[in-house]
Amino acid sequence: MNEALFTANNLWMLVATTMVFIMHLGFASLEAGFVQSKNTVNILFKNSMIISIGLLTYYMYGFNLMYPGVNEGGVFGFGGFGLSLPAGESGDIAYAAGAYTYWTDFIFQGMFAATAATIVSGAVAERMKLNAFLIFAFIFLSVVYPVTGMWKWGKGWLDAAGFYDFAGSTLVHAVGGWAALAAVILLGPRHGKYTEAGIRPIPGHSMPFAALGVFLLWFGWFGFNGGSVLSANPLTVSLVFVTTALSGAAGAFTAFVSSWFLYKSHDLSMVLNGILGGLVAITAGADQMLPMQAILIGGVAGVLIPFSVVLFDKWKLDDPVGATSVHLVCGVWGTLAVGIFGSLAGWQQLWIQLYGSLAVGGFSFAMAFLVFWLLKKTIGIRVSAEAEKYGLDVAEHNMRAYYR
Amino acid sequence: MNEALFTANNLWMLVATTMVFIMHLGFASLEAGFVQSKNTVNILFKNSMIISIGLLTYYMYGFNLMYPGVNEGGVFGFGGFGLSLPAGESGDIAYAAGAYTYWTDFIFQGMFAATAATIVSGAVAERMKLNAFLIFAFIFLSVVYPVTGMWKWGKGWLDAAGFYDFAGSTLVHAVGGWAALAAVILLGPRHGKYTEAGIRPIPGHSMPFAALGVFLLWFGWFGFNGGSVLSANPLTVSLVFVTTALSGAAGAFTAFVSSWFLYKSHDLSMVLNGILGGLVAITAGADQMLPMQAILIGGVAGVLIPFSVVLFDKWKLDDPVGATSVHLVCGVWGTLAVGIFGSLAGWQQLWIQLYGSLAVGGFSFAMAFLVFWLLKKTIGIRVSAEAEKYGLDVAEHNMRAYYR
Amino acid sequence: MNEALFTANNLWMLVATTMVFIMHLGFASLEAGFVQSKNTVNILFKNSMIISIGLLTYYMYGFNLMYPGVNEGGVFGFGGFGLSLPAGESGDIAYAAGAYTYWTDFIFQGMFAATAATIVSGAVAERMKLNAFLIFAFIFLSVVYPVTGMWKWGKGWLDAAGFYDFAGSTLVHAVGGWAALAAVILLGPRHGKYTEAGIRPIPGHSMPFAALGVFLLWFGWFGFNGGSVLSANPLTVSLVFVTTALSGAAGAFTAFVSSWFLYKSHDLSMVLNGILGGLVAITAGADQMLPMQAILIGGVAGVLIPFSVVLFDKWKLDDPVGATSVHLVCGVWGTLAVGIFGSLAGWQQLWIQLYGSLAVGGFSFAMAFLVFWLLKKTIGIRVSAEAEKYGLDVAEHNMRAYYR
Amino acid sequence: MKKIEAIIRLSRFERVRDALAAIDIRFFTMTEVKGFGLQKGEHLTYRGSSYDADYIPRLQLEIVCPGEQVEEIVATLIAAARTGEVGDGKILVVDVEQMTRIRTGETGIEAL
Amino acid sequence: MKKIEAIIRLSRFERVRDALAAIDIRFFTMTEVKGFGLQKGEHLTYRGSSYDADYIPRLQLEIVCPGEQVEEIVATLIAAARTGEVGDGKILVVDVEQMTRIRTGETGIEAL
Amino acid sequence: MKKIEAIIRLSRFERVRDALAAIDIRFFTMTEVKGFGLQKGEHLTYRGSSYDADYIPRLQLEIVCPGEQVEEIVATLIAAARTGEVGDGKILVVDVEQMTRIRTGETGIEAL
Ligand SMILES: Nc1ncnc2c1ncn2[C@@H]1O[C@H](COP(=O)(O)OP(=O)(O)O)[C@@H](O)[C@H]1O
Ligand SMILES: Nc1ncnc2c1ncn2[C@@H]1O[C@H](COP(=O)(O)OP(=O)(O)O)[C@@H](O)[C@H]1O
Ligand SMILES: Nc1ncnc2c1ncn2[C@@H]1O[C@H](COP(=O)(O)OP(=O)(O)O)[C@@H](O)[C@H]1O
Repeated sequence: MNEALFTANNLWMLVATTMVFIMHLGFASLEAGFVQSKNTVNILFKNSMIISIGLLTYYMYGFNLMYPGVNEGGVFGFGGFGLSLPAGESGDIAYAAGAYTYWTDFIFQGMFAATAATIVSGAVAERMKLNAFLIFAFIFLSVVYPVTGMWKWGKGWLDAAGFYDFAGSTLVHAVGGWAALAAVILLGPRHGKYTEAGIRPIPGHSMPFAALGVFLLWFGWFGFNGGSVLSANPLTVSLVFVTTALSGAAGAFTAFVSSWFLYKSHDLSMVLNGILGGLVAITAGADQMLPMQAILIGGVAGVLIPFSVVLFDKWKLDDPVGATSVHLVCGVWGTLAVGIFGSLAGWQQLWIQLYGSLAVGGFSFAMAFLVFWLLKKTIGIRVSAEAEKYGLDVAEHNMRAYYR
Repeated sequence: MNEALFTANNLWMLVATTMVFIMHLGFASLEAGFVQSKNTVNILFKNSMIISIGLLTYYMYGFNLMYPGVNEGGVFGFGGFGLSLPAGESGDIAYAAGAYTYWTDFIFQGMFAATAATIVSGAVAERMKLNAFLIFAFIFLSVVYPVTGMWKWGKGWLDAAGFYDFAGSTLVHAVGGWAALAAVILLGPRHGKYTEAGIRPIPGHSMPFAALGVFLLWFGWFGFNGGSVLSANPLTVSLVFVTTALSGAAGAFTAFVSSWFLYKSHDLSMVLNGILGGLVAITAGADQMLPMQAILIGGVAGVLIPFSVVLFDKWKLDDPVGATSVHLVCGVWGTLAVGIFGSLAGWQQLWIQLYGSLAVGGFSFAMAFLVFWLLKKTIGIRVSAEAEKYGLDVAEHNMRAYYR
Repeated sequence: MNEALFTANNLWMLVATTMVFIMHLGFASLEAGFVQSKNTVNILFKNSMIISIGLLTYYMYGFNLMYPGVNEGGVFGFGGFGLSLPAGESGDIAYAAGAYTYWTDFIFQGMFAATAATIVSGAVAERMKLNAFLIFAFIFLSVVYPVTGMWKWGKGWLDAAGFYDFAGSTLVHAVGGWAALAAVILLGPRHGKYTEAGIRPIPGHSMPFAALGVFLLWFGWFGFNGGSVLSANPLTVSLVFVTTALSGAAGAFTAFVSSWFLYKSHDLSMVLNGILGGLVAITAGADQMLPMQAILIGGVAGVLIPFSVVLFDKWKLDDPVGATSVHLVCGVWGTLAVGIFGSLAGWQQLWIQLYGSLAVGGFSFAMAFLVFWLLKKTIGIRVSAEAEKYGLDVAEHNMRAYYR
Repeated sequence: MKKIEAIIRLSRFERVRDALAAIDIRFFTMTEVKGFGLQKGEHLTYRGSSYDADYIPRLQLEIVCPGEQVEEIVATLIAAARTGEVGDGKILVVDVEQMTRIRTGETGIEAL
Repeated sequence: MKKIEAIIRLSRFERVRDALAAIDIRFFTMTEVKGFGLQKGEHLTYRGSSYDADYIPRLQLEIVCPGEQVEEIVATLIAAARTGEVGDGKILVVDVEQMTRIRTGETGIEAL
Repeated sequence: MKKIEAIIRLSRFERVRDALAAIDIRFFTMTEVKGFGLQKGEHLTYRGSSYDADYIPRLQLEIVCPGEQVEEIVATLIAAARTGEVGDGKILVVDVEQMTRIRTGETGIEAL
C-alpha cells in the first residue's frame, strides 16, 4: 500500500461523508415539503437536532458500540467511551490497510447514524410532541441503531451467519422504517385523515421542496452506497454508481407507470417516492448486481410504492411522508433481492437475508415500540388536538415558517 | 500507469458525475422558479422523468450509439445493446489508459445525456402536453443526442474534421437549444404573452428557486467541464475550474451592466441568465483558454443574453426560462469562440467551428421539428386553452404545488 | 513526490473549491430566508454579484495582494496584476511541493475571498442601497480582505508573530463580522424594529430557505476547513472533518438548550445560528483540536449566540440575519480558543491570538467604517423610508420575488 | 335577501362547514382575514425576542340567504363556531338589495 | 351609492377587467376568495388517494358606483363573466351610506 | 350599527392601527386586497420587458361600530391614512342590520 493510494482512498471516503451529510438536508427538505406549512418549523427543527444528537452520541459511545472490535460473532460489544486515535502506524495508513484513517472511519459512520432516526421523524410528523421525539431519537441512536449495526457491520452474529447488507437496506433503512411503523401505530393518525367519508388526503405544502429533497437524497446516495465500498476501488465504486443510478431511474419509471394505471394520475409524489424506493432497494446489494439487475430491483420497488402507500392508508397507518413504504417495504425488498439477483443469489442466501431482515426488523420494531409506549405512558407522545389543529410551529416553537 | 493514479483519476470522474447529476436539480429548480406556480408540479415531474428516461435509454443503447467504437470518422455507428464490462484488463485499468473504468465511462456520459432534453423542458413550459413531451424526450435522447454526440465525441466525421467542443457548448447545449427553438415555433406562445398592447411578461413565481437553480448549475458545471478532461490531470482540471468560474462571473457582471443600460433595471433574472450564458459559452473551450480569454468569452455571453431575450420576444418566440438565449445563442457563441480565442484560434478553426456548429444544430433542429410536427399532427402537443389557464398542475397532474 | 499523490492532493483542493462555492448558495439561501419577502430579490441579487465581483477582483489583483510572494513579515505586498502560470516545473508539481497547482491555488483562494463580503450583505439587508453596497463590496474585496489575509496567510507580520488562524475564524469571518458591525452602526436599524414599546422582531419570510442555507453552509464548511489543510493529507483532513462536524453539532445542541432556558422557546433560528456559530468558532483551530475540544469550542459558541443576538438588539444594532453574532463574536471566540485548547494552547499563544484578532478586527472595522462613511456622505447608503416600507425588490429591482 | 358575514376561528372551520351543510346551505364564500385587536395574537419568539403577533388569522364566511333564513343560519353558526373562549368572533347581517346569478342572469331568490 | 360585489371565475378575470374598462369603470378592488359548495372543487389526487377539493378558488370584485350605474355594470359583468357552465358565480348589490376619498376627504359621488 | 370599510395603503397600516387604538377602537378585521384601476400599479421589469402591474396591493379594514361613532372613526382614518398623493384609498360606510357575538350570542351594541 502506498501513500498516494491511501490518500485517494481516504479522500473518497471523506467526499462520500459530505454526500451522506447532504442526505440530511435531503430528508429535511423532503419532509418539510410533504407536511403542511403550519408544521414546517417543527420538522426542520427535528432534522437539525437529529444530526446534532446523532453525531454527539456516536462520538460518545455509538461508534464503539457498533464497531466494538470485541465479541466477534456476538450480539453486543462495547469498545469504550469516546474516540482515541490508535497509536503509531495503526492510527494512520495501517488502520484499514490504506483505505481510510481512524477519523475518517468515525465520521463516515457517524453521518450514517443519524439517518435512521430521520426516517422516523417524517413518519410521526404533524402530531408528535417535540420533547418525546427528541428523547426517542436519543435512545434509538444510542441503543437500537448501533446494536443492530454491530450484528452485521461490527462483525456480529449476522455477519458470521453470512447475511449481506452492503450499505444498509436493512441496517439503516428498514431499521428506521420498522421504528417508524411502531411509532405510527402508537401515535394514531392525524385528525381528519381517516373520516367516515373515507380517506381525506392532507397534501404536503410544497412540492418544490419535496422534489429538492429527493434530488439531494439521490445525490447523497452516491456517497452512501459508493462510500460503503470503504475504499476508492475504481471498478467497485463505479459499478455501485451505475447500479444506484439505474435503480433510482427504474423506480421513477415504474412508479410513474403503475400509478398511472392504478389512479389515472401523474402523481409527482409517487414518482418521487418511487425514486427513493429504488434507491433504498438497491442499497443492500449495490455492489453485487449487474446493471439490468439493478433496473429490475429498482423497478419492482417503484411498483411496490403505490401499492404500499395505499395499503398503509387502508390500515389507517398514517405516515405523512411515506417513510414506511419507502424505507421499510423497499428496504426489506432490497435485502431479499440480494438472495434473488446478483452474484450472491441462491436459496441459502435468500433464507439468510430473510431471517436477518426479520431479526433486525423485529428488534428495531420491538425496541421502538417499547420506547414509544413508555413515553406515551409518561410524558405523552402526542400534542393536544388544539395544538395539532393550530400547527406545531406555533404550538411547540412559537414561530411560523413563512411570513409575507 | 499505476493503481493510485488510476484510482485518483477515476475518483474525479465519479465525483464529477455526481456534480453533473446535481445539474438536473439545478435545471428543475431554475425552471420551477421561472414558471407560474400553477405549472410547478408539471415542470418538476418532467425533470424527474427526464433523468429516468435519459439514464435508462442511455443504458439500453444510447451509450453504444454515441461511443460505438466502430465507423470512426462516420456519421452513425452502433455498438450493440446494453452494457457489458470488457473482459480482463481492458475492463479495468487498461480501459482508458488508467483514466477511468468502463462503468465510470458509462455513468459520466449517461448523466450528460439527459441534460439536452431538460433544456427543451424549460422552453416548452406552461403549455405543452405531458405525454407529448415525454415521447419527444424519449426520441430525442434515443436518436438525436447520441448521434450528434458521436459525430464529435464518438470519433465521427466532425472529430475527423478537427471540430473542437471540449464539454459540449454545441453537443449538449446548442443541441438542446435548437430543439427548444423548434418546439417553441411549433407550440406557439403562452396565451396572453403577446397582446395587441405589447408584450405582457409572465413573471416566474419564485426567484429564490430560480437563484438556487443557477447556483446549483454553476456548482455542477465544475463537474461538467472539469470531468470532461476525462482524467484528474491536475493542471488541466484546475485550469478548467478557473476558466469556468471566471466566465460565469464575467457573464453575471456584463449582464448586470448591459441590462442596466438597456432597461434601467437591476433585473435578477437577467443576471442569473448571464451567469448561465457565461458558463455555456466557456464550455466548448474551457481547457483552451487563458483566464482573461475566459472572462472575454463569458463577458460577451453576458451581453448577448439581454439582447437575445428581447429579440426572441420580438419574434414572438415565447421561452419562459430563456433556454434558447442561454443554451442556443451562447452555445453557438462559445463554439465559435474556440476559433477566435485560445490555443486553437485561427481562421481555419473558426471555419470548422462554424460548420460543425451548423451541422449539429441543423440536424438537431430538423429532427426536433420533425418529431414535434408529427406529435402535433397526431396526439397534439399543446394543452387546451382552458387547461393552460387553469394550470398544468391540476389539468395534467390533479395536484397543486403549494398548499397553505 | 509522485504524480499520483499530486493528483489526489490537487483533486481534493478542487473538490473543496466547489464546496466553498456552494457556501455562497448557502449564504444566499440563509439570508433570503431571514429577510422579509419584499427584500428577497435584493438579497439574491447582492449575493450573485458578490461572487462575480469577488472572483474578478481576485483575478485582477486580489490574489497577488494576498499572496504577494514579496515582503515577508510585512504589512503589505503586491505581486503584480493578473495571473500567469509560472514556467516549467514550478507551474506544475513543484509549485506547492505536489499539493496543488497554481490554478488550483488561485481558484480555491478566490472562492474564499467573496465570503467576507457576503457576511456584510446579510447584516445590511432590507435597508441598504444596492449601488452603495456593490461599491463597498468592491472596495472591501479589493483592499481589506486581501491585505489582512496577507498579514497571516501571505506570510506577513502576524504570521511571523506566531498568530494562528487555520481556515479563517479571524481572516474571513471576523473580518466580515467587523465590517458588518461598522455598516450596521452607520446604517441604523430598520424602521419599526426598535419602538418605544420595545423590540419588535421582524421575522424572516421563509424558514425552509434559512434551514437550507445552514445545511449547505455546513456542507461547504467541510471544504472550507478541509481544503485549508492545503493537501489531501489523510490524517489531517479527516481530523478536520471530525472537529468541524462535532463543533457544529455541539453548537446546535447548546443553542437549543440555552435558548430554551433563556426564552422558553424552541427557536429554530437560534439553533441554525448555533450551528453556524460552532462552525465559525472551530475554523481557527480545526486541525489543532481533539474531538472533545471541538465539542467544547462549538458548545461555547452555541451559548454565545443567544446572548449576543439579544445583546446586539439591546444596543439597537439591527442585524437581520445575525451575522455579527455568528461571524464576529464566534470568530473572535474561535481565534482565542486556539490559545486555550488544543496543541497550541498557552498564555503566549493566547496573547498572540488576542492581539492578532484585535489588529485584524480593528483594521477591518476602521476601513469598513471609513468606506461606509464616505459613501454615506456622498451617494448615501440607505434607501428612502418609503422604499424600505415598500421593499427593496420593487424599489431597487422593479421585481417581486414571488408571484402566485 | 340578506348577507351574513361571519368571522370565525380557523380551528372551527370544518365544524361550521358541516353544520351549514346539515341545514342545507349549499354555497358560501370564504376569505382568509386577520383579526386585529385587544385579544392579542399568538405569543411568538424570534431570535430571542418574544412578542405577541398583533393579529390572529381568521376566516370570514359570506352567506347570502333569504331574510327568513337568517335566524336559523346565525343560530347554526353560533352553535358550530363557539368555544366559549374569548376570540370566537362575530356575525354580521347586512341587507342585500339585489342578487344575480351570472350563469343565467336570474335575480332574487331564484339566483340563490 | 351602491357597492357591487361579484364573485367570478379566475379564468374570466381578464375579460371582466377589460369589459369594465370599456364602460369606464376606473377602479375596483379584488380579493382572492374560496367558493365552497355543492359545485365540488377540482378533482385531485395525492399519494394514491383521490379527492375533490371542497372549494374552488374564485375572485371577488368590489365596485362602488352611483345607484343609476348599477344596471349597466351588472349587465357588463354578466356578459363578461359568463361561460354558461355551473359555477359562473353571483353578483350582489349592497347599499352604501357614505363614501369618502381619503386623499381629499370628499364624500359622495365626488369621492368616486 | 354600521360597518366601515377602508381601503388603505400598505405603508400606512401601522399608523392607522395606532390611531384607531388611540380612539379606543379595539377590534377590526383586515384583508389583503388588490386595487385595480387607472392609478397604474408598480412599474416592473422582467427579463427585459417592462410593464406596469395592473394592480396595487392594498389593505382593506373592516370596523363595525355604533352609528354615532362613524364620524370620529372616518376622521381618524383619513388623518392617519392620508399621504395626499393619488392612491390614498376610500372609506365606505355600510349599514349593518344585526351583529352577534359568537361566544355569548349577545346581539347589538353589547356584541361589539
Ligand atoms: N368591531 C369590529 N369590527 C370588525 N371586526 C371585528 C370587530 N370586533 C371583532 N371583530 C373581529 O372578530 C374577531 C373575534 O372577536 P373577539 O371580540 O375577539 O371575540 P369575542 O367576541 O369572543 O370577544 C376579531 O379578531 C376581529 O377580527
Ligand atoms: N348563497 C351564497 N352565499 C355566498 N356565496 C355564494 C352563494 N352562492 C354562491 N356563492 C358563491 O358563488 C360561487 C359560484 O356559484 P355557483 O352557484 O356555483 O354558480 P352558478 O350560479 O352558475 O350555479 C360559489 O363558489 C360561491 O363562492
Ligand atoms: N369605485 C371603486 N370601487 C371599489 N374600489 C375602489 C373604487 N375606487 C377606488 N377603489 C379602491 O381604492 C384604491 C385607491 O383609490 P384611488 O382612487 O387611487 O385613490 P385617490 O382617491 O387618492 O385617487 C384603489 O386601488 C381601489 O382599490
